[in-house]
Amino acid sequence: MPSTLQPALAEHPFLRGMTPEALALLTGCAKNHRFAAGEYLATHGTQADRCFLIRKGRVALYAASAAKSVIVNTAGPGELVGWSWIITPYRYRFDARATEDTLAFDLDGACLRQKCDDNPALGYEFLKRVSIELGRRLDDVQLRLLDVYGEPDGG
Amino acid sequence: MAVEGFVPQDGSDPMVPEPYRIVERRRETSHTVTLALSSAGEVPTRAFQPGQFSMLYAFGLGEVPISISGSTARRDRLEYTIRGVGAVSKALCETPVGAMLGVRGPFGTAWPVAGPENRDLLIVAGGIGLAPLRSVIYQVLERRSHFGNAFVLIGARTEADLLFRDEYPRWRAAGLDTRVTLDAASGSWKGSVGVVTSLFPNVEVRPNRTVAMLCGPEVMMRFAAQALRDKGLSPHDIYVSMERNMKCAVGFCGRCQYGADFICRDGPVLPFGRLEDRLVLQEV
Amino acid sequence: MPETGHDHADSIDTPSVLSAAHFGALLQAIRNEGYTLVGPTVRDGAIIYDEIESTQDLPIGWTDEQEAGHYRLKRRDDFAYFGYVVGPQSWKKFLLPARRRLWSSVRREDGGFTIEPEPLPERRLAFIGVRACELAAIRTQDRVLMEGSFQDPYYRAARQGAFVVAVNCVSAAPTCFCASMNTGPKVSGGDLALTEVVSPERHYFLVSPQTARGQAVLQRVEHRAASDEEQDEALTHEARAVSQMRRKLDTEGLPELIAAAQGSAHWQRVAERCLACTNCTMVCPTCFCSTVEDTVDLSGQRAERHRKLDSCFNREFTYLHTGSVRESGAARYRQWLTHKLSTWHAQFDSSGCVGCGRCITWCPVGIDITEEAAALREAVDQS
Amino acid sequence: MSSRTIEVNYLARVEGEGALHLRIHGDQVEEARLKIFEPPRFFEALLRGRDFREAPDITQRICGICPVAYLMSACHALEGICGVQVDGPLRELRRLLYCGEWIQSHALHVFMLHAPDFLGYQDAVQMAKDHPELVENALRLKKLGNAIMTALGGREIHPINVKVGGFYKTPRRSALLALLDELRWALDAAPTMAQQLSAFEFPEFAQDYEFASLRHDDEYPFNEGRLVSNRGLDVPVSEYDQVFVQHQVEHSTALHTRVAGRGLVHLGPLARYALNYAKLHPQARDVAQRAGLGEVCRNPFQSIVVRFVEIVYALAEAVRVIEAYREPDAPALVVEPRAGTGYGATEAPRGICYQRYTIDDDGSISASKIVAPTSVNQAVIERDLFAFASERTQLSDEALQWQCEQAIRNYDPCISCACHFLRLTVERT
Amino acid sequence: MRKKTLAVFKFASCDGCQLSLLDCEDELLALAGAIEIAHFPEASRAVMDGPYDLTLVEGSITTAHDAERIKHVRAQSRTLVTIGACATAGGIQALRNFADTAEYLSVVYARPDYIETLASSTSIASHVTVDFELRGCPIDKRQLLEVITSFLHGKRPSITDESLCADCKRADVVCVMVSKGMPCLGPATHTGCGVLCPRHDRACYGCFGPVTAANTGALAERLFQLGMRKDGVKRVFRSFNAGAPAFADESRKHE
Repeated sequence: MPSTLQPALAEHPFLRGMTPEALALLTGCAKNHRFAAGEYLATHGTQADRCFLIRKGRVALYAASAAKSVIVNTAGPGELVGWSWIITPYRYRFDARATEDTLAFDLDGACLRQKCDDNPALGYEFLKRVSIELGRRLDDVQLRLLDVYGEPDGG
Repeated sequence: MAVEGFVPQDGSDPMVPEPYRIVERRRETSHTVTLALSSAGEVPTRAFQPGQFSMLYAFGLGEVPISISGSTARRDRLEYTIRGVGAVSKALCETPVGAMLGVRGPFGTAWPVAGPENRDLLIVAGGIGLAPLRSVIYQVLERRSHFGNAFVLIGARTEADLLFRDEYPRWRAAGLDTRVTLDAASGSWKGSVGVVTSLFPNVEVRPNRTVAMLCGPEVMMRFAAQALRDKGLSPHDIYVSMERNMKCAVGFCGRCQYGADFICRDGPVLPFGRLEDRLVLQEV
Repeated sequence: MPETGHDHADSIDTPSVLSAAHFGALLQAIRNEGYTLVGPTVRDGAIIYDEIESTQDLPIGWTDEQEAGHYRLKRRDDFAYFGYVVGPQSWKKFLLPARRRLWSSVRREDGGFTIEPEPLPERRLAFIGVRACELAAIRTQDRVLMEGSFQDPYYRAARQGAFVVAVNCVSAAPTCFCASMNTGPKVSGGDLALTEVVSPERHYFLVSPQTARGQAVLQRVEHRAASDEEQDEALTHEARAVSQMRRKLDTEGLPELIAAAQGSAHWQRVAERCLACTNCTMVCPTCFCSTVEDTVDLSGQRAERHRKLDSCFNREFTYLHTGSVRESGAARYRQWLTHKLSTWHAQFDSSGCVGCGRCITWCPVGIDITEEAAALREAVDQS
Repeated sequence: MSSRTIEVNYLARVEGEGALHLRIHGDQVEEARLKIFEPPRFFEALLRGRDFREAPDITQRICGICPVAYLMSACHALEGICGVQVDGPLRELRRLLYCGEWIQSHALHVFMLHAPDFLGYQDAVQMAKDHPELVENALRLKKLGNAIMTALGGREIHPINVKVGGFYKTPRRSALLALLDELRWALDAAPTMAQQLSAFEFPEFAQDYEFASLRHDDEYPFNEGRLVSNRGLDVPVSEYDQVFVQHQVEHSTALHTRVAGRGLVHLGPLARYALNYAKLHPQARDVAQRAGLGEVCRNPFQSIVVRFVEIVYALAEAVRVIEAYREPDAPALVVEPRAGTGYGATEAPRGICYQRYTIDDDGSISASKIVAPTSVNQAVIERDLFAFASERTQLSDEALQWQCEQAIRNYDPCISCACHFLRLTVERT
Repeated sequence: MRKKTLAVFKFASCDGCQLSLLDCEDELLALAGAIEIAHFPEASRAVMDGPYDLTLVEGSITTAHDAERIKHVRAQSRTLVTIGACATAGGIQALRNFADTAEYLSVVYARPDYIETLASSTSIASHVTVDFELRGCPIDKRQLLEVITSFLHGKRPSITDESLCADCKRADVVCVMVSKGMPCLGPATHTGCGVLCPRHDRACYGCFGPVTAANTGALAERLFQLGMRKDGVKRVFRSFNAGAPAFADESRKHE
């Protein structure tokens, strides 16, 4: 089955431009996954053994406490959900949950790590792409830290 | 692009407000109100262009610059969406229908709505910044076929802070791709969370035919403009609406100076390309 | 730049000589035209501009000793009428008053209110003793307040009503640098241009009418054509001002240079000395920044709006609801100097500085715009 | 035996805060105390090490109502040390400044603080509803006093224009002449106002006081004179410390004063009036006579009238000074410091304000003593209260309380000066 | 509409600032018409219980009792405005903050044990939240009226945070520092007094306290150049607003 996924993987914005060789390696770790609205993709604190490339739908990342859960970020088509698999101690930092019916590539983290370890060129390329995503998220968090829209009573 | 706002032709003092009456008052959010004003004096209600602002005077309390948020088609009224942050704006928010306010203006430059046919529009609004862009949206709705793709990207602090929310379906129905993202959302929110730039990845921008109009907090506009440049937009096709302390609105008081521009007179709408050098400096 | 509303004299003939003894008659002739005289007079240890009645009110025999952060009134050893350079005040005192009511408003019974604009000045003023740098400053403010899309009606009325007696500087203070700004010391403009010649032997004014109305006023006073010798002597006096001028501001490429220096560490070095006290802006003859104050009475029935001169050195000047844009002293000094020497050009096609040196003299800690501009030049050159 | 407790936490319409404690057993008053809890501000301590030129600015901060008294006493004490005598127009201007203070302070007390007691109002604002003209005239008079203060001192509270040796800048003659119209109005209005005041109902309460004040050969006392009393005291100001002995009592942050070897001493308008009647301007004497005052008044409740007589004096004196005023050549004499001790006493509206300074050669203050008139009067007030309440124990708590307050207000106590915080407790057992 | 209520409370002070209210001779009756004077012992026996809409607080905190009392006052006040240098900066009595208070007591009182006092004199804002601080020793009565009027109408008071110099220039007062060499605190001092001292040929002594972000260091340097000695510079920053941090810090540099 994996070989049928490769063309679709190649189209995903996160992987766009990767060499066929690299894609072939990744394809071995990938499968299609449908999540119904409300279904969890990942749970805070558990072993981060997967990551997802969203194709359709939307996924929200939650920071949850007993009293309430707050959405800290969302990811839509073309975006990556999950990088904890590449960073020790390989545990999810948030809850990830589909807010609508979502279609994603489901990549096996352990498999990816192995491929990246075996093939540093692939590993570097993959890490660069994850880093862009990380940088974007950091910008986002920084901007929101500024609370730029301001407290209405702040004046 | 530079348009003249109201200029008294009789040489009278531009610092003297004209009397306007509140004809409609609508609460938008807990801290935001839209007032519709009509002239109560001898001069008919003044015309404006999207992006311009007026100085609104609450009797005895003072004056604040407020962007016009209504439709240019309504010649009988000027609409202002006001967020109550200071003494004057809070008082304005609480002024009832029928009461009188002093109005000076409209002043300042306008959004470049007029221009070549079939241009793509990218309207990016953060918080209260949607107010002056609504006038643009209304013009686009009237002449939708004159434009190519049209996106309205809206960032807000929370769901409760979304402005003009009941209008979005109408905008969408008329072919404006209207998207929303929040800074903070509860678990029940189904939409996007993140700053307004987080909506960009899924927006197809065609560099040579797109004009972008940005209004929101300065830091948001700076990030958004930068992200649009990364998407290939020329800094001269990105317009921002700047905010500075204003007292006179006519270039006399010097308070709103930003580099070589007085925001009241040379702005508030300015091409990003003109400001790029300054935006990277602190405390200009 | 034409003088507002009045043609130049048909021909500028040979200058005339007005003896010092007849200067009072000239003042009287101007008064007879319906002008109120304002000019230099001694008060509180300085030469200031105020209403004057006659020659007796002039600072006869006084001069000013100036250095950075230092001003002293000194006795001269003669009886010159205009034997000083410039004092703390400029003519903007009359054209752009420090505080002025713009309008007043009264609530009506129906909840509305009426707004009554403040009447325009009725007095026409004659400015006696305007220096070249000050003429340049007035023209600079004209462009801001009178020649844009909007006009300040008060300024316009006061300006157009004013009769200007310009006086050439025959000496320069150590703080002067008008020559390098191309604004002086020789006057061009006004209605009458005078050069005062004082020597142990004689005391006279060389008078050149600059406008028809200047000519007309001169005609009413006893005067005669100047001899070559008298003209030469006046020229010698004028040349003295140039040769005395010690300070210089290198304007070569200055707007671009200041623009390039925006990120310089030098601003912080100035800020360590700068008191942000606003004095430089308040004494500057071109600074025009202002604020608006709205007031209301106890009953809430009467309201007023006032305009008062303000300064970019005040923190509140750039206050937005999130705080002041220019919070640091360095940013505020940078704004002031940058506007004066750089962005003013883009806005109004001239420098915002006329080289009068007031900001140097009246800075309590003696910060010197010419030194700071030079330091910035050096900083940029080295980077 | 019946026992009652009345408590008033703050005595109103006095400057500063204090309390009255009254213990009544049956129909016997056992204890009457004027408590002064005003937090101490340590002026004598904080003056040490300051330059002598700073003293007038600092000491006037003791009191916002009578700053002139403090800065004047300081100036005189320090000029004494440095061997400087301020004379001529500068001395006259100082008198004028004092006129301003007396007019504003007395007008404040007579009409705003004291008169409501006689007419049965809580305050002057309420009184204004029924007696608008009285209050409007009072405010006009007070404003006039403040205008004089402002013309000379720059502002009405804590004037900035006075220094050791004179003034920083003397006023233009024209600026003072501008005050004359209003002064003349006040003098014209005075007889009517005096009539209103003398028509008040005064409790019979004449007491046998030792009155003390300054006395000057030629003038009703402001800045200078000898310390005199109706019991034979007659000494120079420098002997103040020998004749007036201060001691501290537990219930007060203000120090009490007695005449050495004798009893209590009463300072203020009644004392000045009794000891200097002959020096009053005819207009003031005329007002006094019309108001039915003799040459001595021993009923402190009538101090309101005496105070008004002093207002009239100050008005007439101000007219005299202004009409004669010629701008002096220099605003102040040159004062060079030299080591020594100096004494200053001037007549604050409430009585003698005494100060003593010791300075070093370089002008640094090494020691000082400041005695506010209210602290001297404090014991007299307590004795008055004891006597006054003893005759009125039959009154209801409320009536007794108000009358006792009124008895205190007879002294226009400036507790801010004396120290402050007035709370009235009546304990009946 | 119910009239808003006004209360005046006093802590350690000279009474001058609250007297400013009574010194508004022209406006006093109109003021009493516009606002209910609910608690003002200096002027009235009638005392209404709180809460009060507008409370003016004069004086500084110098005793443990007052440190408690101010909390109660705050709790009773919807808007609390401090008036004067004592309330905003501790007043002249804050000089004790730089000295030994026990020793101070012994200078003035023979029996210091009768007196209860704190070792410091502090501003009201260092104890409770303050809504607005009106500066001055004493305050300027026009500014006080502006504060009360603004409060009544929901306006921001037109009281600018700028140096005395700005108003000196607007008033055409010649700079005494530059033209006479007087060591003047004006450049670092909050305006509001009406430029009284320079008008009277006198250098500003800072009775309105420091302007925000005052560059006291550079000013002190200049005072030295004008001939002031170290002790003088210390004392000039250590007077009626000695407790204001900007002045306190600068004065400590010259100990």
